[in-house]
Amino acid sequence: MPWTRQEMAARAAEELRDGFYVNLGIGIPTLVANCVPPGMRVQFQSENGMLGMGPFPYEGEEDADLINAGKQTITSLPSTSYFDSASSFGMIRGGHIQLAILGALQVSARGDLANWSVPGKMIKGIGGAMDLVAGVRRVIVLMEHISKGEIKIVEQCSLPLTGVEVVNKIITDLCVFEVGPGGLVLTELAPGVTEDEIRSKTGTPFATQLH
Amino acid sequence: MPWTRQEMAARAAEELRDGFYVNLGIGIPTLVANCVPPGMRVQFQSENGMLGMGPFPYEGEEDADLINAGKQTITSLPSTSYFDSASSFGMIRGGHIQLAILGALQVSARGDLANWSVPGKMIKGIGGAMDLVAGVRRVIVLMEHISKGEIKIVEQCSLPLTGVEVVNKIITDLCVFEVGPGGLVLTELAPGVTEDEIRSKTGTPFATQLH
Amino acid sequence: MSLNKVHSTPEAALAGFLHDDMTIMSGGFGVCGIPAALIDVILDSGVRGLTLISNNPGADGHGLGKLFKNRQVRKLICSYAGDNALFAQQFMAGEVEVEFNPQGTLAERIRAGGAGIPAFYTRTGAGTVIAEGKPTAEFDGHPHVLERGLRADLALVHAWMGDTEGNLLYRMTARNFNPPMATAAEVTVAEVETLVPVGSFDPDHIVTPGIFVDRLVAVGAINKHIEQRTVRPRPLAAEA
Amino acid sequence: MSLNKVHSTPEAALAGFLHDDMTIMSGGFGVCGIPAALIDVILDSGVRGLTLISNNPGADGHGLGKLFKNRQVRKLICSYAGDNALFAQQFMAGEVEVEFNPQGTLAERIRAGGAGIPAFYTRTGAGTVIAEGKPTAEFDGHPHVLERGLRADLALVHAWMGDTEGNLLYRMTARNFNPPMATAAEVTVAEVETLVPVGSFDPDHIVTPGIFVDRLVAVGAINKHIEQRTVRPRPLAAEA
Repeated sequence: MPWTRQEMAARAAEELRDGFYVNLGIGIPTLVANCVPPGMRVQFQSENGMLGMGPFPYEGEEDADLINAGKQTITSLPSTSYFDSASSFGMIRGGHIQLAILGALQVSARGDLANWSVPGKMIKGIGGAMDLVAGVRRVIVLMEHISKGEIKIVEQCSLPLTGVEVVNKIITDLCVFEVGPGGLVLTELAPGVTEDEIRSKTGTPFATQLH
Repeated sequence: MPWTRQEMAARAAEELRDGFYVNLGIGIPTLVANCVPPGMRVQFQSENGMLGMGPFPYEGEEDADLINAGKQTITSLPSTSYFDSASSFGMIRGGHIQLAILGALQVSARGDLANWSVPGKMIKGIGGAMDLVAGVRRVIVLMEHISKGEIKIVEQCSLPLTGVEVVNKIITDLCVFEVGPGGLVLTELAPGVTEDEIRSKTGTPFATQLH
Repeated sequence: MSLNKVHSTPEAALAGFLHDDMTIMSGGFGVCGIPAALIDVILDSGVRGLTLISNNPGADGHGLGKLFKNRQVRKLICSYAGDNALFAQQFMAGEVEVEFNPQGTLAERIRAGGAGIPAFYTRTGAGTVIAEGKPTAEFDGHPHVLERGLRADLALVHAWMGDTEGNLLYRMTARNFNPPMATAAEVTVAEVETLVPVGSFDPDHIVTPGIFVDRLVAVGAINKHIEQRTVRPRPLAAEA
Repeated sequence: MSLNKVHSTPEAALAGFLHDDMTIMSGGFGVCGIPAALIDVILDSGVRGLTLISNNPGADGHGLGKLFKNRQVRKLICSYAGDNALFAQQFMAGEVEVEFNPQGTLAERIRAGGAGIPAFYTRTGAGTVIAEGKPTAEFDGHPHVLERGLRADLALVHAWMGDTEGNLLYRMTARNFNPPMATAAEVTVAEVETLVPVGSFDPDHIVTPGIFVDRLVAVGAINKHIEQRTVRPRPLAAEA
């Protein structure tokens, strides 16, 4: 049985460590914020210029001046600081953020990531993804294993790249892959999911070291 | 009769314009701050991280946290802002300061400036001078015409350069030179000083357009 | 450069600065912290052939979106354009040229433009379409791309408070691209929600020193648009 | 990375971080805003062969000057060294290696090191001895020099106030090199005059966000040295 989106987020949250500064992409990664283990102190960065992102506001308390990188209304925390976009990406590019958890369109066996454009479709833009994968020390992709029948974990990305050899781990609804120097290593399976099923839904060979 | 240091500063102050942001070097240039015409609004930048530099404090009111680039105790003004050194030199290098008035060891006919080191003597360092001449829109040298008998306005600087073709005007105790595309142009003489005296104390030919 | 930087209307604050085919930087992220009143003056002025530098093209009917609707824009330099349907239509039809930048590269290019740095190397975009046609070099074992500083004829910024010297404070995430843009244009005009006398601010708190601001105008607490209104249920126990 | 960044003494704040031949950045301009208490820990530790990155070598008997006196320094990367006689003596005797940078280039190299920019072009120093041995390129009709980002093993900063999250505020011109240095080292340790609980600061006023600070220690309002005590006469009328 595949992991639900909540279970995927919970699995990704196991990668958090006490004191980490973390950037979460839009989509499933946003759910990770709700899965921080009690007692662990993690600060979320929003690349539009905020460190210490709080939860959504109570209805009626939305503030147009306080949004996250997905343009959603949010709140501050006692630890919050604000800064400009150049400083924010200095923080990202300079390696000060320990972990980024991002969505993907395609990931390759060597950790190449494609998550910003599909030829023939309207290009929405790049946003902060290229900077995040270039600068953040550890990048985890959190996504559905396949999308509308199409294989997303591939030998070589066919879509325009966001970054080359940047992904350290892939967490899907079916399994977890480490991206090692020799390619992908399957380390976990969702309950009831078989290695054969992963093989049939993955476009590149992989090693297996389940634990 | 040569201009006094005060008169030199007053002559340099004629280069100020309403609304200017100005950086003054150490030595005679510092005196220009006391010569701002009444009603004119000029803000002085101190490259250690301050815009809107005030006068020296009253005795007993010195604050170790408030110094200028010459490490002298100073005061703030209602318009003052503080910023870090990288921002301060971004301001300088980015062309946001209209005028710098600096001292010099040598100035050449094409506006090369040498003001930081003398071979054989202890090198004190560069400080902010190279950044100022590279970034500030207009650079005026304010100095004694000769120093201990040695000629300072020369055909080619023999001392290590601070910047190449950066000086726009030279004000000394004897005269004023514009630095034009064809070399120096003598535009003013101190009272009783002759063109011949300037010629004898200047190491490069110059044109004359007194006004 | 004028002694009195304060103007009484957005029109007066921009008087003499607008012309066809100019390059304009505009602060804001989405429609958060955008100079809405100043953008309206550009709309009314009718200047055309504009090159806009902004993280986003605004929203349909909001901010820069109005200038696209009015066909005043020739080119957009941005990082993300996805949420504006009208802009998307003009882009796909080839009516507007678009240059996409990684968001951090865009911010750094603007910061560099304002700080006298004509070019810098960044790892962002190395090995991607972003690097095509640009010089590359290896540093610390990784390929890097040479990116150019970015400047404009005019920068429009929105600040929370300003004093009569042009010192500016921003509010929360409405800060975003405004401070770097304030440094990177021949002329910078700021709209502020509240104008105060010089000396009102703690000088340690000032984000944009007045040296970067040529003119400013007070526009009040204008009606701000929210693109994604996300809320959570108020816990019953909290209802006192 | 530890949950509790606050340490009770300067020694504890630096415990485990000091070793021979390391590179240390130290904030301050002259002796204004220097991390004096942390420098004393380095003195007492006796580590040697240090490369120091600082605008100045401190003064005789003050700040980094103590480390030169104790012969702990192999190399100084600075912009100006003129006012320290003991340092001058060691420099002229070839006992200490010195790399002079234009002050703005030094500040920008540190800012770049912290912001993931490995190299940038600047007009500063073009055509001078500073450009020797460095790549140059022409931009906008002027020659520019390629300068490298600068990082250290350890950055020491002095701040006016800090909260338990490591957010820092600075006071007046004691800010100087401290904020960029806080971003540019593997480990950053801050001494603050006053430590306050997290949430005490207006988040719009924070200059150094806590992400850049690994450890901090409160050192009180230490006795600060003034290098040039310049004053003006108090007008008689002002004596109430």
